[in-house]
Amino acid sequence: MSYNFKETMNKPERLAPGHRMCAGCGGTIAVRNVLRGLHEGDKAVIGNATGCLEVSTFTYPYTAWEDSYIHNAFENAGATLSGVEGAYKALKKKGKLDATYKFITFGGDGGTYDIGFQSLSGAMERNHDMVYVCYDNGAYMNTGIQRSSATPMYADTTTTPVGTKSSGKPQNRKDLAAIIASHDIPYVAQTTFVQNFKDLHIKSEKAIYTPGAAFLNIMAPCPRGWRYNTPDIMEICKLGVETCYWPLFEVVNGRWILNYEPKKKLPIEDFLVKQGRFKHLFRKENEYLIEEFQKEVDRRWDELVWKCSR
Amino acid sequence: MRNLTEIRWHGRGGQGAKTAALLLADVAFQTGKYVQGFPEYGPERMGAPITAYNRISNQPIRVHSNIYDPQYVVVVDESLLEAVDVTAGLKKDGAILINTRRTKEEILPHLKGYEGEVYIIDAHKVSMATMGKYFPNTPMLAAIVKVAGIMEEETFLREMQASFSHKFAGKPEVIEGNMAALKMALQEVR
Amino acid sequence: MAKRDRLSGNEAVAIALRQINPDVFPAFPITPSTEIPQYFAAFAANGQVDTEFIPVESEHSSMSAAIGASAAGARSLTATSSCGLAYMWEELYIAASNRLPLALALVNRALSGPININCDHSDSMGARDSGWIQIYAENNQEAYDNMVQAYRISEHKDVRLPIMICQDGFITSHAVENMELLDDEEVRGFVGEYEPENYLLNPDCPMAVGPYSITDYYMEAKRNQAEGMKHVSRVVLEVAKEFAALSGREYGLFEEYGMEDAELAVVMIGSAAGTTKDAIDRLRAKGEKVGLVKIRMYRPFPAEEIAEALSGVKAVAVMDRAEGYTNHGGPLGADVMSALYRARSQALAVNYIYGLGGRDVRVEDMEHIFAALRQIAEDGDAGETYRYLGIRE
Amino acid sequence: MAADISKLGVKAGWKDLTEGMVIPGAGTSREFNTGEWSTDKPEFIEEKCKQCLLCVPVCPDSCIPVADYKRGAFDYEHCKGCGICVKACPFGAITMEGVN
Repeated sequence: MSYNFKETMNKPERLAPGHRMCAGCGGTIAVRNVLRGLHEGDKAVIGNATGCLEVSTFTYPYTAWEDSYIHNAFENAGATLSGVEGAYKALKKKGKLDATYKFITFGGDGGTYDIGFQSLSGAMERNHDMVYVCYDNGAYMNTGIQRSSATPMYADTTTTPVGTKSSGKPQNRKDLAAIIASHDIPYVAQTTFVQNFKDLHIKSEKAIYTPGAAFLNIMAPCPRGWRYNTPDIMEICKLGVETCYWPLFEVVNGRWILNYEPKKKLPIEDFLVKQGRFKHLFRKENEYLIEEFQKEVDRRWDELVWKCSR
Repeated sequence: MRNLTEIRWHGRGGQGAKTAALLLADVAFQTGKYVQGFPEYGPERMGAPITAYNRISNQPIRVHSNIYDPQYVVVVDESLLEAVDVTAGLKKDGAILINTRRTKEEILPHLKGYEGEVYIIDAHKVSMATMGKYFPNTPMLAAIVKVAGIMEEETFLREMQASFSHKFAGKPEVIEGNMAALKMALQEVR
Repeated sequence: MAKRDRLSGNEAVAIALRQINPDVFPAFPITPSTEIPQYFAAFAANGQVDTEFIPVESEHSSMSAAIGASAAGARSLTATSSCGLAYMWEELYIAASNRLPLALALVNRALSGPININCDHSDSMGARDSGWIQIYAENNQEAYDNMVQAYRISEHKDVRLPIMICQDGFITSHAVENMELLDDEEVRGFVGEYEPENYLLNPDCPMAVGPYSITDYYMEAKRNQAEGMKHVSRVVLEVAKEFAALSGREYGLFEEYGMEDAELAVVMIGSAAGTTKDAIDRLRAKGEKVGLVKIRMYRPFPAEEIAEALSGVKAVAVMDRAEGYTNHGGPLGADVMSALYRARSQALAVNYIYGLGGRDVRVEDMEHIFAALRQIAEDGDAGETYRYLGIRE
Repeated sequence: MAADISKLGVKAGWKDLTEGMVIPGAGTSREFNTGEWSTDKPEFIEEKCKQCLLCVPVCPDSCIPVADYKRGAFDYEHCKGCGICVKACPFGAITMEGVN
């Protein structure tokens, strides 16, 4: 698969304007660019877990989707698309359908890491020919910035508020991409908005066109929940990658591949300082928390490098 | 034969009492009867006492309750005589059939004064002699067919041959053993 | 040509499904419905159907996948019992509000807790207001026949609503009984091809399903959904008529037994109705004017027709195989009594809770109910209207 | 076959709603104007544009149309004025008040 940025940009738009996501939303940036992975002429059915994306892109009677779209509930996007893909196989088998369809489902981290985890795990284990895309903004943004198991340590959320006895979320975030990779499915990748989207575009196309189950974990910043200056989204994503907080990697048929290694790994402060949800870490008395955060980033990065070097 | 025959089976999970009840329903169905065969379900596993039922009639059967006043009781495992009130509700003009190595005289004191007819069969002996393994349900099925006069022996054997041939199509030795067990059981029950 | 057979209720439903050859069947095991997907998986494994059988990881997912498949344009279904139905609760509402034709083979079992695997109707009764059509069976024959008729009702263009085909756990699901099967070709001809109007996999027109609805639309959306329910009775009867022509077996919204001149009647659902018929025969032999209304279609509820059927009775006992915790009875009791009230009935009505968690119902129990009704009619007073059958005090 | 959503305004009666609230068709959100959500809008300075298209993928609102490998004018009917594109342009061809 040769990659050409301008060709990718010249493809027809598959997410129409007029949806009601926030100005500067990272979620729809993720969606638009994942859908660029579809080949022209191929049809798709898009699934979607309940969340910001769903309530904003299909507010009756306005759908922003140019493809067939199904929202079912919060916790079952994996199972719902399993059924749609099953229907495709059945109709093909019975000679009732000629067209080629691809199956892509989107969920936020709430619908993916947490309440939809079982449904996702089941769909992946059954190896349905579909891509599950998590646009990970690290909290339940739709309901007002509550913590999820994707929320990074020490983040200030409405259910892990910073207080006199609390420094934000006490726990680490779940490493979902690794968990899904442990399902031994054909393709797992993690990416975000860097390198002019080359990494994301290539991984999306691979995920969509790899037969069997595929999972994409995309860091998609939320200006409201992360409390940063909206136009800075690309810079934040870059810092996520350059600090090794959000590494770019793939797991292809069980083989771990590191896609990018910063020439000079930046300190985690550079990523945290841009975001209001970590503001409390920059008080003098909380410096040790940043050290803790850095230790965890380092530990995970080392483990990833080790996995990818095998 | 009376219009409605009601049979209650007592066995232990894993001995095939439920299967025997379903087989009895099956074979009676083949002779044009209306049948019911159903187990009483619980969470029990291997070894626990279980109950199964049969209704066999010339008329359609509509009742969906368990059987409380059976005409016949089949006890697939004699150790149940102590554990379960096997003669509960059993009609005086009915009969109880027990799988035992003991004699009728030895068994009678364990039947709580039951006044009806008592039949015994050593299903262990029959099973080991014919199949080389202990499957009490096959001999017990033949025995109850005879005791309750469900059908002619010939018809019964013919139907069972057909049923086994269908069920164990690729295993002629299994069919042979089972058929031998049925035939021997018809002789052995007393 | 009809074929005589003897099958368990689960086997009968599985055979109906094999004959229908649906497109997608996601399933998760739960006692006592487990055998249905088991039998079906064997049919799929042996190429007797070309269904996509999807063994999912939970009931929530089985219903979710069935919804996805139905929206995609496939004929789909699942099977479950008890807690499995409870686990798919949210999805029941979604299937109905999306107006998706879809079948659920429900084998009724008590809901936890305490955990219990035996029959009562607490599972489906709880789902009675979810927007599903509910059809119940007395015996294996009816479970089979109802399954064969299910898609014709569910997919009808005036209906397009999911349908629950219910039978009593263990009592019919695991009991072998005589019945008649239709030929495979007859069933396929009767059920016909599924031709949805809008569906996800329509290459000519994409579709979006499952919107967010702002308040401005929500109430109208619900009214629009209710419209589908209004056509169900007519369609059920039309389909039953065609089915009778094929099978010789007649079905209505409910069955009346001994109701022509009945003064005392029982209204009930499910397998205990057969037991009640035996009790009625015994009492009629003694000259008592007793009868039964056995409800086949519980949702939508044929209120006017039932009130009409009960118009001549002096006393009626409505039998609920589920608690309602209303302090005044169960769901069927509430429905029947409200139907009687609307019809300005003078009948004295009582509501019994019975048969919970597999508690057996004997012919004698039903004779006891009629005896109680006789007393009520003589006294001209219903007395306590919220009663339990055979409860130990 | 596609739904005529012009008939599905908030005053529509229940009989007029689509069955099951499905929308046959696609992209009907174009009829919904999100451009009024903000007053600040990015300005496209065509002379400075090198048609690198780097602004295109960063738009959360699909408001930078591309045809024949060239970007066109902003879709102000839907642009919410987030300003991400301003920072994505390496050539200063997009400006917006308050965004550098």
